[in-house]
Amino acid sequence: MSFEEFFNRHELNIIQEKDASDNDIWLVNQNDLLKVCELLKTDRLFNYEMLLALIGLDCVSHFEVLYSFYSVKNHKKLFLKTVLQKENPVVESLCGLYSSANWHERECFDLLGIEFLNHPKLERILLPKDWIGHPLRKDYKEEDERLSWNRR
Amino acid sequence: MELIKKIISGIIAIKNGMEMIAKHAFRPAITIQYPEVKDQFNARLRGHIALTSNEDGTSKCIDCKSCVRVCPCGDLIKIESHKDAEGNVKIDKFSIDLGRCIVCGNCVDICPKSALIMSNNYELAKYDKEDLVFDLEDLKLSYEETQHLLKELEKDL
Amino acid sequence: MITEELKINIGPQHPSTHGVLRLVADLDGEYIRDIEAKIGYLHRGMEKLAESRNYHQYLPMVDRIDYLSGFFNSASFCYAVEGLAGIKVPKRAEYLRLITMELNRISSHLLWLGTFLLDLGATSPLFYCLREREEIVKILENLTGQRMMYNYYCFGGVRKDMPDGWLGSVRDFCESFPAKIDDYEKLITENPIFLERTKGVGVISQEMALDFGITGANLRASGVKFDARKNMPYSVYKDFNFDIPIHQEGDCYARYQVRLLEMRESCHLIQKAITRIPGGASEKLKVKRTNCGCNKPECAFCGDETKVFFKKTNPLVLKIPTSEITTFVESSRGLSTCYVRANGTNMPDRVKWRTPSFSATQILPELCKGGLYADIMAILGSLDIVLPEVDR
Amino acid sequence: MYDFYLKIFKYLSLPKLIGVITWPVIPFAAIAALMIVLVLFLVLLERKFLALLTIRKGPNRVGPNGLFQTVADAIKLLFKEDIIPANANKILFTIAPVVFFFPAMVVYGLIPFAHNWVAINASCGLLLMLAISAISILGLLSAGWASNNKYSMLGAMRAVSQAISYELPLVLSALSVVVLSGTMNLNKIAFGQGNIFGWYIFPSFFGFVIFLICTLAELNRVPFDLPEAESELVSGYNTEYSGMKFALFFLAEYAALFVYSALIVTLFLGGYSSPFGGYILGLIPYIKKVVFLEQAFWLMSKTFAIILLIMWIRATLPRLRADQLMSFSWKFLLPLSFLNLLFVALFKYFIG
Repeated sequence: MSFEEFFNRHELNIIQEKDASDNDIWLVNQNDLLKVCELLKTDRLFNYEMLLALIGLDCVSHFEVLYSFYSVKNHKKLFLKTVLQKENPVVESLCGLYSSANWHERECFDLLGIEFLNHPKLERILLPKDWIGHPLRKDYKEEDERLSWNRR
Repeated sequence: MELIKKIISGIIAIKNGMEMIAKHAFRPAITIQYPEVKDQFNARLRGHIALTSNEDGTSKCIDCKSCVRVCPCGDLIKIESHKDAEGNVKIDKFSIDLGRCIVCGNCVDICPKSALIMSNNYELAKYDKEDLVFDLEDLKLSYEETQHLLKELEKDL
Repeated sequence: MITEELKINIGPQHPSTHGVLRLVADLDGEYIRDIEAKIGYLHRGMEKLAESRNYHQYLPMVDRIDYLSGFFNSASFCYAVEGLAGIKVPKRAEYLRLITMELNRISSHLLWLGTFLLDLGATSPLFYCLREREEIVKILENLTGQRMMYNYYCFGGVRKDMPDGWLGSVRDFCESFPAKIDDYEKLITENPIFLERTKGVGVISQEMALDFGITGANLRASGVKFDARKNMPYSVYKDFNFDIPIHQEGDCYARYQVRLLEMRESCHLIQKAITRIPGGASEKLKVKRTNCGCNKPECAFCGDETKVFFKKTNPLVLKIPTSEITTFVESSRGLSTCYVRANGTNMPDRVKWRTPSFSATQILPELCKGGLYADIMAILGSLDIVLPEVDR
Repeated sequence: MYDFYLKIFKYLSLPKLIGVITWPVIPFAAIAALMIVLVLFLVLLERKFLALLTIRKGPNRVGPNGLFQTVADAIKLLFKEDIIPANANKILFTIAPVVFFFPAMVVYGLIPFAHNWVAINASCGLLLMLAISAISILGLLSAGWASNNKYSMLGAMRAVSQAISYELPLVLSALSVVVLSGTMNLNKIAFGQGNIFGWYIFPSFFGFVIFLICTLAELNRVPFDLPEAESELVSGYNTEYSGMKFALFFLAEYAALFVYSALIVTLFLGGYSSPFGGYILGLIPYIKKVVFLEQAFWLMSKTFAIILLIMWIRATLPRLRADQLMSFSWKFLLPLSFLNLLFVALFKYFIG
């Protein structure tokens, strides 16, 4: 069963993209994300039981989150992407499905300010707790007075 | 019975380990007494950046600023130059802040005239941060040194 | 009896946290009730740095993400840029990459072995391991010019061909190295105290490992046969037939055994690669090249396959059209992923590193809970975490 | 000798009382001097020997081949600032190193260096020795507690539990020697063993092994160095100590190393007596009196053999875990030492 059939069967609206090394990237609606992941993880054919990485992207007009999964059973990898709006980037957390999502999502929140719903502990992880702003956003400016020593 | 077997195998393992340690007592020490004895390096060793020179002692640099553009540390290479009457580029000022240099060798690779080279001098400890800003005189190698280094490098290209 | 819990701060400065990891532990006597890992003390903003640098400027920094195995991250980034820009890498350069990466894997595992045993309290293996590591470092230094921050790979190949006699020194090392591993095994593997300290300690079950995204030797010690070298082939690993050692137990002892087997396997792999490298040793190749001189691309001695990529890609010209790529490289600690998104300029739009140590640190509190205080060091040591890689 | 000493006072027209009072002090002064030199040498020996085993060179900068390295270290420690943490219990913090140091010093007086060359010839010397050396654990406890540091506290707790649980097998295996020799006087124990065939290691081999293991535990050395496990507890009970106080801890540890090794030799390996029965110096008529020199040589060489063995073990083994340490002592060593005692008693009854 191919991905198209699989997604059609579950009546999911999914767009296919390609990256430079010819891997498929499946564009998922952010409301469907949790459902898709759950299906992909529990389905016996696909069984994507490993969340390798969670990559937050700032595309100026919108945010994107790229998930990469891996199935140890089939030795196949899978990329899912979801688009979030600029003003209020909120996406469902995958912590319930994958424990590894916990820190990856915290990192994404820390550096890009993307919020994850139902995350057990959404705090800054790499930067100090009192850091102002989210550094990997394209419109980020270092305005913290305390960092003045940093500018030479 | 299990316990006795475990004890015996443990004793044998400890004996083996102690034997192996004792064997090392008769191997020569690998310590290099650094300031007196120095390790041997080949010419590829990336020491600090140096400027090569022509036979007349001038620099080969043509102030193209390629090295500035590939430097990962930003603005640590500073070059100033003027053109003389014949249109040749004369370098007035060339300084590298070696305190911030990460010795990656990017500038040497990109240099179109091989004006830059990695010297084999890695002993750069100074008492003052300011002393690490090397200017033209500190960086420039003599013609003989340049030729020697280039010859060594060419040997294994 | 309920007693007051002792809250203890392990790190960020502590002899055995392998850098600047901070663990906040609640102790009940010697037993750990709760533990929390806090990271970020070594955050250098590697991903932010990429935004203001072009591809060439960023390349030397990549080595510093994991300073013990710099080649892997470097390779990961190089494959990403090569994939984006469509640069083909000559065979000989790929073989050189493979040999250097495997050497680096051995050196990284050696340092791990030494420090792991130091964490357990045995001092002398550290010196023996560092002696062997010094040999590798010397070999790599002769090739690249530096001991740790190699900056040897460039887009489209490697920077320089090997010097004369280099292949011979690698061969000598590979011949003498298995005997050295036997020595370590004699000292450690059967040692009753070592067995007591590691067997059944910090068990990662198969489900747990997959759930937490553990990769590399830690995953293979839990019985999952997953290795990016086999399953997502890159470089010339496809040409080689090598074993992936696995163990089923998933405890510290299994991780130790898997790493030792991996070192042996890497050693074999290097020996095979040496015999198969296109063009052979540089001293012979030079002679053949001068004798041949045909400069045809299909020639065995001076063609594309054996010519190391010398052409300099100009950093100002290397502009990559808008596209994205993810590369997977099996580093010495696990699956190292590099995501690069180009935007048409000479600078990357976004670079994201997925590092194996990040996931391994995440699982640490789960493993330590309920154990003894001394187990923290055994587990932390066996997971092979390198903190700059966690914080990036 | 005593009369000669008093004559000096008479000659100098000093009151005789001073002589009477100072006479017993002389052996202690001699032993104190011996101990300081020994400890400095032991530290150097350990560093050099470990360097030899781990293919390094060890200290080789101060003096010929690094001979004065420890002297330089000691001088450095003397001149260092003496830091007392702000929230520490100052009195206990200051007393602790002294409490740790003095038992190690006192027990030197109980070691018979040659026949009848012992500062305190107590009739129950063995008991006294074990009792006094057990005091030093109080120093560790107060050091760990007074430092107001959690690592120190944990280290001290480990040290106390370890010392208590290893004291029992230690005493029981020492008891086997008492059974064999029928006396607690260390001088008589050493004298009673005679040549190599009379050594108590043979009837009481397990006693020897248990005693050695317990000694390692009492000395906090690898594989039982949990109280100061540097990869776990930074430096354990002496984390907060600096300067001379740290030096006292350090010196006392090495002093104890020598004393315990000498005790092992005295109990199991014939003490000062020659393994061949006779003495070379004893054969020559005129210098018969200096036979004690040869006896001291035998004691020293055997003691250093034991010390080197302990250092060798240090280079080989990793560290045990706290619970394994406890179970090893209570579940394995203690029953074994009882069995050993029983065996030795039977041996004595039927054969000896």
